[in-house]
Amino acid sequence: MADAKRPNQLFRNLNAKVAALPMIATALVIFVGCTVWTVVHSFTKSKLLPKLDFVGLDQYDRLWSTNKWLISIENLAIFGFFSLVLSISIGFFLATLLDQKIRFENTIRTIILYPFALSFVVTGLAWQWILNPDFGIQSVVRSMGWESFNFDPLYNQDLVIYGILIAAMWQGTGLIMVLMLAGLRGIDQDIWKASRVDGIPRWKTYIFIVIPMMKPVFITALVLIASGIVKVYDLVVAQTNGGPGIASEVPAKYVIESMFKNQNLGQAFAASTMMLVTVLIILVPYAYLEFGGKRREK
Amino acid sequence: MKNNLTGPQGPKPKKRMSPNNIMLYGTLLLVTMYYLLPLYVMVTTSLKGMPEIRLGNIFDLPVEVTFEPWVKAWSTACTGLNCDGLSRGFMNSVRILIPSAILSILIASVNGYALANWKFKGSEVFFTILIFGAFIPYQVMLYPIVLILKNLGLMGSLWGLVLVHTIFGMPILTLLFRNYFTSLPDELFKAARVDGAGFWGIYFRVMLPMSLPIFVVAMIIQVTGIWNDFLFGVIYTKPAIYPMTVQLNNIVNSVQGVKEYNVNMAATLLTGLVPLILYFASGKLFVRGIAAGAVKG
Amino acid sequence: MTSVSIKNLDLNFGAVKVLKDLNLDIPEGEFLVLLGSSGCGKSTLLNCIAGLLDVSGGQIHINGENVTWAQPNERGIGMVFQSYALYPQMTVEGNLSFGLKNAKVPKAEIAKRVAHAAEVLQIEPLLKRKPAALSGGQRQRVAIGRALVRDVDVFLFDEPLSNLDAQLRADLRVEIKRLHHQLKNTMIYVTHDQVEAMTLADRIAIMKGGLIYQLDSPDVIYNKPCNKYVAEFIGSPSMNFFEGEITTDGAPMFVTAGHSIPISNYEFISKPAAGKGWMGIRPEHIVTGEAVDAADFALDTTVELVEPMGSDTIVWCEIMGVRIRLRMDGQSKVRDDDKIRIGFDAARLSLFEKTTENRI
Amino acid sequence: MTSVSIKNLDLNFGAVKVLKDLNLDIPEGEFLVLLGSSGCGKSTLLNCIAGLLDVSGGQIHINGENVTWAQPNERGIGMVFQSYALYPQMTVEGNLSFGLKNAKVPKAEIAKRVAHAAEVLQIEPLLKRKPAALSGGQRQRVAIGRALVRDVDVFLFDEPLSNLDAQLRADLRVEIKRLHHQLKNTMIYVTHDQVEAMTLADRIAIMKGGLIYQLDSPDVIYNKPCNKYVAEFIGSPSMNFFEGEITTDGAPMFVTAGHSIPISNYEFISKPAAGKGWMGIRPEHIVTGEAVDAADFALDTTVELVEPMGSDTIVWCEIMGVRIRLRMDGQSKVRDDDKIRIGFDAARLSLFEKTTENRI
Amino acid sequence: TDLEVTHWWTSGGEAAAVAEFAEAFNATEGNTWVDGAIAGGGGVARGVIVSRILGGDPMHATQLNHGRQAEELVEAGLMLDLTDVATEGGWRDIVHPVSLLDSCTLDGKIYCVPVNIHSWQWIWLSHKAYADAGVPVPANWDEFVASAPALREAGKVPLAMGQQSWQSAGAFGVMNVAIGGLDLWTKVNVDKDAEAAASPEMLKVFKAAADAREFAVGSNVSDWNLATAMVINGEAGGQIMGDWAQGEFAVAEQVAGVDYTCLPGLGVNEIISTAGDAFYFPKQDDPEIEAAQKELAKLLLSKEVQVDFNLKKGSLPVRGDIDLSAANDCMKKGLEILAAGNIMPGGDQVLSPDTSGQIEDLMVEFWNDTSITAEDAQSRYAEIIANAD
Ligand SMILES: Nc1ncnc2c1ncn2[C@@H]1O[C@H](COP(=O)(O)OP(=O)(O)OP(=O)(O)O)[C@@H](O)[C@H]1O
Ligand SMILES: Nc1ncnc2c1ncn2[C@@H]1O[C@H](COP(=O)(O)OP(=O)(O)OP(=O)(O)O)[C@@H](O)[C@H]1O
Ligand SMILES: [Mg+2]
Ligand SMILES: [Mg+2]
Repeated sequence: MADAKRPNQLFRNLNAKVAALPMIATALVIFVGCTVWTVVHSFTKSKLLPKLDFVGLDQYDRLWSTNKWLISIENLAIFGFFSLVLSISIGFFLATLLDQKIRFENTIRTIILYPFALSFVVTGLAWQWILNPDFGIQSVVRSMGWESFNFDPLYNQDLVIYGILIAAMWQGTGLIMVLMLAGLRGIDQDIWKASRVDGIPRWKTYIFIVIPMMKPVFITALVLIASGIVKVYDLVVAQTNGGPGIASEVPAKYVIESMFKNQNLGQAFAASTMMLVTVLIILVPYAYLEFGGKRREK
Repeated sequence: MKNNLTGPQGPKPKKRMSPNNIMLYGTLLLVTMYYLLPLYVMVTTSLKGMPEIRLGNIFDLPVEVTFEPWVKAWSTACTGLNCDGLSRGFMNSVRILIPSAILSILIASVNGYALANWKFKGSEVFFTILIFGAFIPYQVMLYPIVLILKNLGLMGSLWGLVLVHTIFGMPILTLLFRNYFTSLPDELFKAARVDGAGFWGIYFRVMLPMSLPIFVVAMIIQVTGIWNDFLFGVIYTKPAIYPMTVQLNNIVNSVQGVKEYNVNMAATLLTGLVPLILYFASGKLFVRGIAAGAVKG
Repeated sequence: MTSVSIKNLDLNFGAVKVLKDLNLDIPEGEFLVLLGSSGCGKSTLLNCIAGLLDVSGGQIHINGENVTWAQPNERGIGMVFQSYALYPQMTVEGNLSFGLKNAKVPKAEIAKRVAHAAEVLQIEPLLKRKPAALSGGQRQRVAIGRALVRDVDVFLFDEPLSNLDAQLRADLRVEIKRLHHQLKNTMIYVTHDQVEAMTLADRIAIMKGGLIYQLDSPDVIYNKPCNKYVAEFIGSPSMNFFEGEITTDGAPMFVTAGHSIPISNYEFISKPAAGKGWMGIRPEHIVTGEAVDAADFALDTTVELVEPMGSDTIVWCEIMGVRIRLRMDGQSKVRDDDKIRIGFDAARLSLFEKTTENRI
Repeated sequence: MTSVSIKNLDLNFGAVKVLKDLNLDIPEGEFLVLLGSSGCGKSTLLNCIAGLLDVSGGQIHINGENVTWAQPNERGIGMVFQSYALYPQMTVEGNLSFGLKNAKVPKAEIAKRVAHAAEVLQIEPLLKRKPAALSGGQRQRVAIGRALVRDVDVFLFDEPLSNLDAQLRADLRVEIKRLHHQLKNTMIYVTHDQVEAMTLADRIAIMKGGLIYQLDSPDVIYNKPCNKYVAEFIGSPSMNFFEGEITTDGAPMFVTAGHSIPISNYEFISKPAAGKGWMGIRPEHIVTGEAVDAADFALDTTVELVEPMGSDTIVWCEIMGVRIRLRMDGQSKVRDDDKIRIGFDAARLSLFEKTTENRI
Repeated sequence: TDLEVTHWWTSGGEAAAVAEFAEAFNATEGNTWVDGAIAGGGGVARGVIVSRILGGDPMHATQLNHGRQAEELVEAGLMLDLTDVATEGGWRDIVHPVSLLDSCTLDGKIYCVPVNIHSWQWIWLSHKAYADAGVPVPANWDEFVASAPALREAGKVPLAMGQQSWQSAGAFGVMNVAIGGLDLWTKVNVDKDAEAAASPEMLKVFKAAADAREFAVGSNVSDWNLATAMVINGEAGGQIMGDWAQGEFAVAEQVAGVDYTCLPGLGVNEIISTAGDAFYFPKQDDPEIEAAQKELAKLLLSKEVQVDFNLKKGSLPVRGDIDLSAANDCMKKGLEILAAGNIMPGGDQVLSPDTSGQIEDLMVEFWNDTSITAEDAQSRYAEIIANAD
């Protein structure tokens, strides 16, 4: 049996450490290792194959003077802003609708959630089809007699990113709605009663009392959406393939094309690194909120 | 006694058609229409013949229902020289899905369990890195992973893809499981330790049987994610094991003369069928699991 | 004048009837406690009064007005919840004034009322804090303040103390009582803690299964429970019961397990009748030592278990085939297996009819 | 022989020192209760004994063996938790046998032990049920059974009753006490309910801030608290305190607010010394009515508030500048604003030094 | 032996052509062609091909545009050296123009098999469209420009254009040669002369492209063959597209000269580029597979296979010594030009993928965004040329 000596700390709960090995390996090798590898290679002039010919910041110079990249970034900003705002507000709004003790709640919830089961490729194709001016909504409305009706977001340089947004919302709001609904259901019923006794209208209760109480849910939702935004690729490829022109290019597509089509790995890695930086810009405030906040509580 | 009551009594009469209700159900109707529209269009289109598609409008019901497009999408649509539609991809997808889903969920659940109940020095650090990993765009890791798989000798094999899915599923799933296991009463874990159960004993005999909701969520997330994946499927495998989505891409993008929208839609629906069925079948559990694992923490 | 009057109230959740034809009149300024075990419908009744639940039948009058269909905020009631339900993201001041702002009360008036409530409740220094930064007791005061500022006639409390620890509970109990003395509002207070009920109430309504079993002052409820359920429910440790028979040939007697207990000193509600019945005696009404000599009935027994509780001691022993508890002074030095003599007075007994279980 | 012995135990959570150089010896067969307010480190200490927390310093011996670094199951302890922590997916039988199966005990032996435990705890008919289908009391018995089957030397309880309602709590308390009589194992029991502590314990350890303030029998703790914290913590309603000065010119006196209370009958620990101090008297040690005449000290006062509690009544009044509580019989008919005369004996007082707050 | 062959030939005509290879290879003793088609064009497919080769699990043979795309893979020693097969088959003598083989050569060793010649310099005109509009089918670019308004009036799109970036860049390249002349083209694309790219002559090309941009308004299709379909159906007047468009006409059973007209060099400057597809054979460990690879390489250049393949594909054979009597009108025109030596190198042979990619991006932007003037586009173009490697 154990004696007074303290056993080696490394071997205490060895099983737990062994079980965590896949996670440790993934964290270190994939997430740290690959990132470092990519960042390092972004300073080289690798073409088809990774090589360590360092060229300083050349790739970044070129990146930031390339119109396609600038448009990509602009699109990402617009897309990101609107998908955050819309997903959260639509998701919350739908959740409040479903929270009104309505009939058919399960059915409606399922209907709103099902697009989440479909891939971005499918989503993109379906909406490309619906938004096609020659036989989609536009032509249907026109054939009903409203000849001047114009609705062709996917063929309009200025609107195309919103066309993509429509599809993205269709696919993604369901999950946010479910999250919000779970959050709403988790709110103490007494709060509702208190606000009724105080004579506060329902909508005010939602805005001034319930939303502030759901901060953790909103953060979770924010993180979920944000992590998807940077990665957006399939949807664009399936829906517009960056067109018309390069009006709906996005950074992830820029990376993939630099990597495989243009065979300029250095450029691709520089672009990926910039994406990584974007992610960090999003994550650091979150980490601060999450971990900084906890420290304060103590 | 009851008779001498005057004035309002009993339940307040409710108007069925109050403006509020009309607004509420009206909005819900519009919302459901928006969400159902694409599915409706896909289904009707896939049941029409090409002439009807060219002439009619996409919102019309098919005049003449034909299952031809489904048959074609499933078994005869061509990509290059292969004219067996999605059928081949389906089996591949299943072969990829099962080990990937099982492995990734198992590993993530064990990780989450270790993180929740057996914290050790540094475990939080690794976990934080892992969560950061969820945000890293795939593109950043696409290339280095090719090299890693090459060194492991797994490039192009089913197991390489399984590994990739396991890796990329890990952050979100681990978070999910960690939150869930943290929300289980600590005392249960302590009781099991006093009873002499070890790391695995507690995991299998105590924790697992209590984790159905979160496993359902994890399963749904993984099944959809893996089933719908295209990028990894095309880059890390080879034609012999291409998943259904690659096949779908091939069918949709192999334009032969005219775009056969009906076949494309049928193929699209066929590809989405597995996750869709899963959703319709387990929506309730999913919502419950989300509430159990994702909202907290 | 009755402040709250409930007439033939029914409430169903779907097929489940929770409240059944309930009648209750509460005079102005009364502190009424609704007491009952979990699930008996206390909160449901309170919610009906507050207008948070739609009644299925009957009427509710507050201050003479029929408010059966009125909105909660129109009823002149304020409510304090078990979890306090403070709005967590607002300061104490925000919590107090939110309802008023909403009712479009002028700013100056709001400030005045908040200041007054804060003074009454002594929470002035806390006005700028958020609920998370308050202790349990302070939260409770804020919750009361929320009702106070609205200048309501009736305060409703739903187990406001049950989340607190014993010490704080005892302190706040007294504070609520003081507040009632000061404000003189009608208060309806739900609890399942009998100590709270006994100490706070002007009258207690004992509820079970959606019915009010007894509605009386604490003293009457404690000493003259109207049926066996109430007798058993009130008092801790609870009353000891003996099953037996009442005989009226000669002086009335209660016969159980071969013992005959004289009950001529018992205050019967009506003329005593022979028949099966229950006899109940509270642990603290069983006497020991010298006092036994003066008791109506006495016998010897052996101590089985002693539970010292500081201020007093609970002693378990068996008499007449029943394991009973009796309460002794905290200083008494009885031990397990001691032989003791115990006794009790008929005047302190409660007798119940066998089938109806009603007091006789 | 000591059953559990804790030597210089330290425990830190990061920078927070929760237990500080704690020493405790528990003889075999003792029922020790750890009592203290929330957050004082009771559960932490219990978890250290159980091996569920790694100690930061010091040693733990159980049955003479140093088990400081042993796994929980190797220590010969069984533990019962507040929520019982029954494995929800296993039947009662599964719950009972889980530990034995882990220890690779032969099947026949397991069956025997489960049967025995079920008999002791009278849960035979429940063996095939799952925990969800059990009542609170039954669950608790199963939880105890889980320790019982493992045939351990030491039972650890972490607030096993605090989730239950008052009635059940009182019943199960007695059951635990009976079980201890029957099994005679060493038991360590954590609670913050003083009634539980007083009724169950052979000895009580009063904890605060990770330190043991007093370790003594309930009787001593109640009547001779070793410092003001313990005095105040134990007893409900709690002790009344007066600040004042002890004078020893002549007969020793306690002087407060102009009154001199003779304390020559007080049992001083050492020779009485003059100096500032606290005087404490429990509400139930203040007498009224005829008994006042025999008291060491008496004065007149006015009743401020009466809290009838059925079996007894708490009366609030002010004497010597302090608002005090006194406990009277449940039958006494005092009313608010009555004039009463009260008194107490010096032998029933507790005196504490002003700065150290230790008993003198 | 099973040989897995990847390619991105998935449209109707292309698939039919590649089937000829497969059939021929399957006919040889014990060999099977395992088709690894990847749809979506070279952009998608090349990623897959390169990562698989790099990842150590290469396919056994793959289509790539010869030229600079595979340079680095060859340099890294990942490709099979075919010199022995080439010497044995006397490829230097049979491949015409021999520059095609040069593109496969590195340090004197041959690493790929050219299989066809594809020329970009064609405009395809729909007889039906012009008949509907009541104007004659134009014979050159200027006439085409002149007739455009008439087509518009008839509700037709004068010039069909897909949305893919390579189409935009390709069409521009065609106009570059046709309108600016071969010298200018060579200076810009081969010598990477930025001054020439910024010259007034070049501006003319951009202006013409800007005009063409107007003609293309209204063709809401993305894939090139859908644009071709517009020409076939008479919805569009014409399409600037490489000779592979012929495959689509063939599938639609249209006859050159009757249903449609093809004008090499836009009818202005009759010249064709000699780019084309080639097959590479990634190195394998297994000698058996290597043998099969070499067998396939030999087969790809054999006379019969060349004929069958190119007839289906609509491209020109890489052998000068075969008789293509079965060829249609347009193909014959091409063969004549080829025989006359009016040839130029293909874009992929002179520009790195990186540079072509940048030009494609510029062009697709230019073609779709009318707010970009010819001058703007030209200056950005000149900059890309200046930085080209
Ligand atoms: N929304 C509801 N739907 C159906 N039944 C309900 C609902 N709310 C309460 N009940 C039922 O009504 C009965 C009374 O509930 P109520 O909350 O009034 O009990 P309570 O006396 O307040 O108990 P507690 O002391 O536990 O708060 C219970 O049996 C409960 O199950
Ligand atoms: N895992 C932990 N990390 C940091 N601090 C902790 C942890 N667990 C407990 N503490 C702190 O240690 C102190 C003692 O906690 P412990 O749980 O032992 O209290 P307790 O006496 O059992 O209280 P209760 O009666 O509420 O159960 C508390 O101040 C608590 O905040
Ligand atoms: Mg309640
Ligand atoms: Mg504790």
